[in-house]
Amino acid sequence: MVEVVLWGSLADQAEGARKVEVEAGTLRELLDGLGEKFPGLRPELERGVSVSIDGRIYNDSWFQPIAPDSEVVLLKRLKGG
Amino acid sequence: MALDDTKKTRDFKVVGTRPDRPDGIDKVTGRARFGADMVLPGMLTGRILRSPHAHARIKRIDTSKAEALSGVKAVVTRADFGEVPADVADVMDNCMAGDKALYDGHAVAAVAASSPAVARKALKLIEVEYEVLPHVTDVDAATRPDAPVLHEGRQQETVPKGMSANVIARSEFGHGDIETGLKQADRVVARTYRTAATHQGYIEPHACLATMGPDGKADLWVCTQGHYMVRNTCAAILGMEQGQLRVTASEIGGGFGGKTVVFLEPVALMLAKKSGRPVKMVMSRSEVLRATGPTSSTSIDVRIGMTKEGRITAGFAELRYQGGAYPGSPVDMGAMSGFAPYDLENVKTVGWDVVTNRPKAAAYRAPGAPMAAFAIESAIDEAARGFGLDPLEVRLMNGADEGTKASYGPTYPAIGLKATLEAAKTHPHWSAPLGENQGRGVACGFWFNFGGDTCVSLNITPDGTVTVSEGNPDIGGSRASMTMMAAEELGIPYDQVRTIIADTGSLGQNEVTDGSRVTFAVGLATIKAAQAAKAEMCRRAAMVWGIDEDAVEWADGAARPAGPNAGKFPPMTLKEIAAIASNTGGPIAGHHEVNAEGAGVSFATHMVDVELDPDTGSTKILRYTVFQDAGKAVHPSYVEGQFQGGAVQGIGWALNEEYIYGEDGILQNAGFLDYRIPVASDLPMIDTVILEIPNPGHPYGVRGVGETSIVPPLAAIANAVSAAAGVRMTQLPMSPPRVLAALQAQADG
Amino acid sequence: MRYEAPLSVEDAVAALAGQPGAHVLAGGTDLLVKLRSEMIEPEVIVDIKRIDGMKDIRAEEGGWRIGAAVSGAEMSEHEALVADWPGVVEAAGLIGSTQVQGRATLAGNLCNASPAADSVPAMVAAGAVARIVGPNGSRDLAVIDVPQGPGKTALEPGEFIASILLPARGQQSGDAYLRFIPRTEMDIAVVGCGVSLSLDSENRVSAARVSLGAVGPKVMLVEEAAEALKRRVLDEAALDDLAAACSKAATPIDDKRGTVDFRRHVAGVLARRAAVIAATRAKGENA
Amino acid sequence: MSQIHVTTKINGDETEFLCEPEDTLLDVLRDRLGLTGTKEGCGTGDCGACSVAVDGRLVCSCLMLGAEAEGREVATIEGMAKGDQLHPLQRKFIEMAALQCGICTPGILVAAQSLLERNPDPSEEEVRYWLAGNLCRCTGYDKIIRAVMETAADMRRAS
Repeated sequence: MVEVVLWGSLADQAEGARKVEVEAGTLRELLDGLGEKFPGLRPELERGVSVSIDGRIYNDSWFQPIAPDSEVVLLKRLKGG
Repeated sequence: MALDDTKKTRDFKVVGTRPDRPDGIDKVTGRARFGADMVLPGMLTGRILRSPHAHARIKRIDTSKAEALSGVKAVVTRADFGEVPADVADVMDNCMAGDKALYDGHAVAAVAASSPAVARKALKLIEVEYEVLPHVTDVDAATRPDAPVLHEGRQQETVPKGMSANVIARSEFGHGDIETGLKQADRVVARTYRTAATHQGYIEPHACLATMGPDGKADLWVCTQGHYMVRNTCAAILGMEQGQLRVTASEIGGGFGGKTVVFLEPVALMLAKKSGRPVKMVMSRSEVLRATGPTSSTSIDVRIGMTKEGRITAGFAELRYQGGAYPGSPVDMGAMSGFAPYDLENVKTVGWDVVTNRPKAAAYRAPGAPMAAFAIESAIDEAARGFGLDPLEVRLMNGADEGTKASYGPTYPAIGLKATLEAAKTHPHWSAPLGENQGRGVACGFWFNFGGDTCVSLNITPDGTVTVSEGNPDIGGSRASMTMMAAEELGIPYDQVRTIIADTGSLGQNEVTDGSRVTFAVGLATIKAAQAAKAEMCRRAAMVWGIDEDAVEWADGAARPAGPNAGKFPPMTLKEIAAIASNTGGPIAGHHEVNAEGAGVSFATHMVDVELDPDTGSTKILRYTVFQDAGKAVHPSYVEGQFQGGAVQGIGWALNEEYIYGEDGILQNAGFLDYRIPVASDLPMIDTVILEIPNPGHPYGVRGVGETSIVPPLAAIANAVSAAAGVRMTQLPMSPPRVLAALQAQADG
Repeated sequence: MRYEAPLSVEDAVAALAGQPGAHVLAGGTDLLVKLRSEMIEPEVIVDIKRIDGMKDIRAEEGGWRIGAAVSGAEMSEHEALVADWPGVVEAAGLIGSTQVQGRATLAGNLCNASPAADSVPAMVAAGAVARIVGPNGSRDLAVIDVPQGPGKTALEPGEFIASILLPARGQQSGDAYLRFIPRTEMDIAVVGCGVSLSLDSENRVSAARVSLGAVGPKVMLVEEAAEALKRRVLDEAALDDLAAACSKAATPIDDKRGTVDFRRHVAGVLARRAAVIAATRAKGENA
Repeated sequence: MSQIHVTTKINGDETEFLCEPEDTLLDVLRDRLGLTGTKEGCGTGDCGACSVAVDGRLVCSCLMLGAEAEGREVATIEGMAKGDQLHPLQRKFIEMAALQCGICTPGILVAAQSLLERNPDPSEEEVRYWLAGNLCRCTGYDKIIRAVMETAADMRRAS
């Protein structure tokens, strides 16, 4: 299981939890798992999120490996200028 | 994807030097072709009719008189576009209004004509019947329940019930408990800060030249930060296949985020389609200011709790950003970045995305971050000065470091914030004396930096020179950086490599030139492409020598036998291998395609001295120093240039730049006369200190540098002005009337 | 639209008189902006630069007659003119950029009739007189009387300004013009103030003219401000009275460039500073 | 509406063109003569990107009619280098990275050349005020000012 930290207001859509656990070895499994376990998160996941895995930020890479002890933080989709 | 986790320092030969940029001669002789510089035979002039109202229902458009005018070859309205996919619906509506005009300057129709004069005349013949609606341009006013509503049904589930439909989204970040933290504080600073909308202010107006044949094949020449984005967006809007639309990026005369979206391009293509002729469109400066993508105006509440020793016990900010007429202000970025420089136990930010009757905000250099930094860094400064504490020491005491849990969630790897603060502390600027009416301010800033989809092709020519093709417009010297990294990796001189910007037909998808990504991500792909070419050249040398390819290594521009074979054969240089490429299997190239994720975050500290004229409220910038972590400065001159340019844009934002709307919702200052960007005589030299804390996510340690430099200046200058004035300035711009009023209010007690 | 470049005043008058809505082109720095923004769509533009004398700066009756097509840059390169009327030349030199200086003229700045025109308060303080030519011959009109309101002048159809006369500079006299702008260059005046004064042998003000720009519908001559200075040495008390008179006389509006309160206050600030410069010059010292 | 025939000298070459009465010199240079090195940033004289010299005087070509060029000598960025020899300012701008995007560069070079012709030893303040009408949004002006000052110093040494 991977522990995923949600941003504050996202917790409202995940039964109030700031930290949730999902079974995932990759980014894709993580995002799919979150949507399945917490349907309330789906609108935000569909709008797009960024994910910090051990301090590095990923947007799209489905097969980015995630270790069980990885620090995983969901972020609003990042945009630059 | 695999990144090189090389923390070892390496000796660079090319990287870190300051060679002449490859496009330099074109740009100093006037040869470089920018957006408006291209012509085609039979070309028409395209022009746009824009709404004179801030908010109006479009009841009827009659184009018949314009169409009948001699020389008019096509007229386009929204009806020509039909249904578009949902993910480009707002872009479409922004390029050409549908049921409603949502801001002053919103496009409502367009013509293509044989000359500019005919086009101008044709626009006057288009009859538009408007039903003028109430409007709202202020962010706080737009959130009120009785505010005029722009869109129904766009509010996200994140917004509590009962709020104005203009409030699109709410987000919240942070950790710990604010109230607990505030109780531990010896002083709480609580204030509301406001910033005006500003524009990127690039000197080159948007321009493009479109052609489309009856077979549906189209070409577009355009100044943009991302021609692949232009292709994909236009193809979606026009219902084309992406492969049938070839987009070529012109040289680009500045963007700073403002050229990461389309405005003219789909319209130009539609005009070209309808007229069967090439159509060139060039915006006027007033169109640029009225109807492209400035950044948000904001209203931000901050509470900071601090102990008398200077420890921040709690940090809270509630940020309201209006993003113009469509959802998507950069408020989340502000909410995530504002406290990022600090190691805080209790931190919380709340962001509100609000729509108003203004042009849709586009990205502007570290979008969303400068305003948040202005508010938060001002409050920290006020708290520190309230205890008589040194504002740099307070920032060092609370500063984030490796292992700090960032306010937006993750734990930091090696970062450079404290290095910038330490460098600031020991810099002569910090201890220089100040005179009467002068003040000094400091502030920190943070930016995420990005990577994204990237392709590079590197070809070895028969004579052993190298061409690099990349897909990101060169906005500030990136051809030089790519050339340097290719030369470095191949071990050949800089002048034997030439880098070009390829059109959309020549490479795979490339993310927009944004997020300070190019030197990081395209650089990474260039290095990997060079590595692929090197591997192939080693293989060719191994064939010639009749040894195993694993027994060949590349060093100093040549393949060399290694291991047991070391010294058995003389090295084969790149030129020698290139010369026999046809004999050893054919042309040699390397390429790399990647979604370059894992960019390293970046921090800066800025220090500024100002002098006030107490009689007029006028502020003069006396001295300015930027301290920023670049990871590794590939071409230090252009890194300095990014630092200096960002700082000066911040100076403009802090002191004079603002979108001024009248009661009628019409933009009052749509020109460079009254939208006052800094001029040369306003400024001192901008000193820079480049720090190099390598990014573990890049083979050379490179971090993006383009955006962080605009994050601290607003707050640094506000802190300096507040120090000089003896009164806290909480609203930008700190224009002379505003500063004078603050001084007089203080004098009046 | 037609473009005409007559070689004589008579031809220019004929071209202007024959066409309602004809526009005069001298430096063009305002006219071309209006053309471009479609604020005006004239049938004919009459370029007066090729008319004899329009580019001349000539000594006349101890003063200087400045042709309508003389640019700010040309004025600032004329040493004798600068020595006599530094305030007027500096005021003209504040209009726009170096590039605009290469074209912009006093007469054009006056005819544009903007209340914020930089050279106009300086000319008003100097007591300058415009020579107007037209279908009925030529007439002289004090510069102060040329603007009638924003964008409006006292010129009749077919008339144009052929030259500006800066009168003879008296003994122990000096002038100055200061404006306030948010940046250091390139802005329109938020407030402008011209001061021209003469000193007697004891450094008391014997004559003064004080003008303000951008604080009313047209440039104004502030008699009360001049009175506040007369027969006084420019000490703090005199300067305070001057500033107060200017702030009181100002009738500005709130707009994108400044507020009422700001403009009133700064009108006084600039008057003080300009008076000090003018007095320094009157004493023959550099300022 | 009839076009106007204009005879002029551009970068030393006798040049004739036809233009509309309302065409600016900038329109003529860019759209009729193909001299697109001169840029339009604002069209109102506020940015300096269209700077050219007319009879040796620095002007904004957007604030001058093409018809006014009759009998005049116009110098644009395209005439700054002599053959393959860059002007010292052009060389210095490249060497000192005094440009980023390059859109303001032609106007700034033309303006700086005009300054150095008049004042071979300008102070930093003089350079900054002379160039105040040339907006640059990328560089913060630092490297531009330094490049102009260094070029002036080089040219003084060379003369």
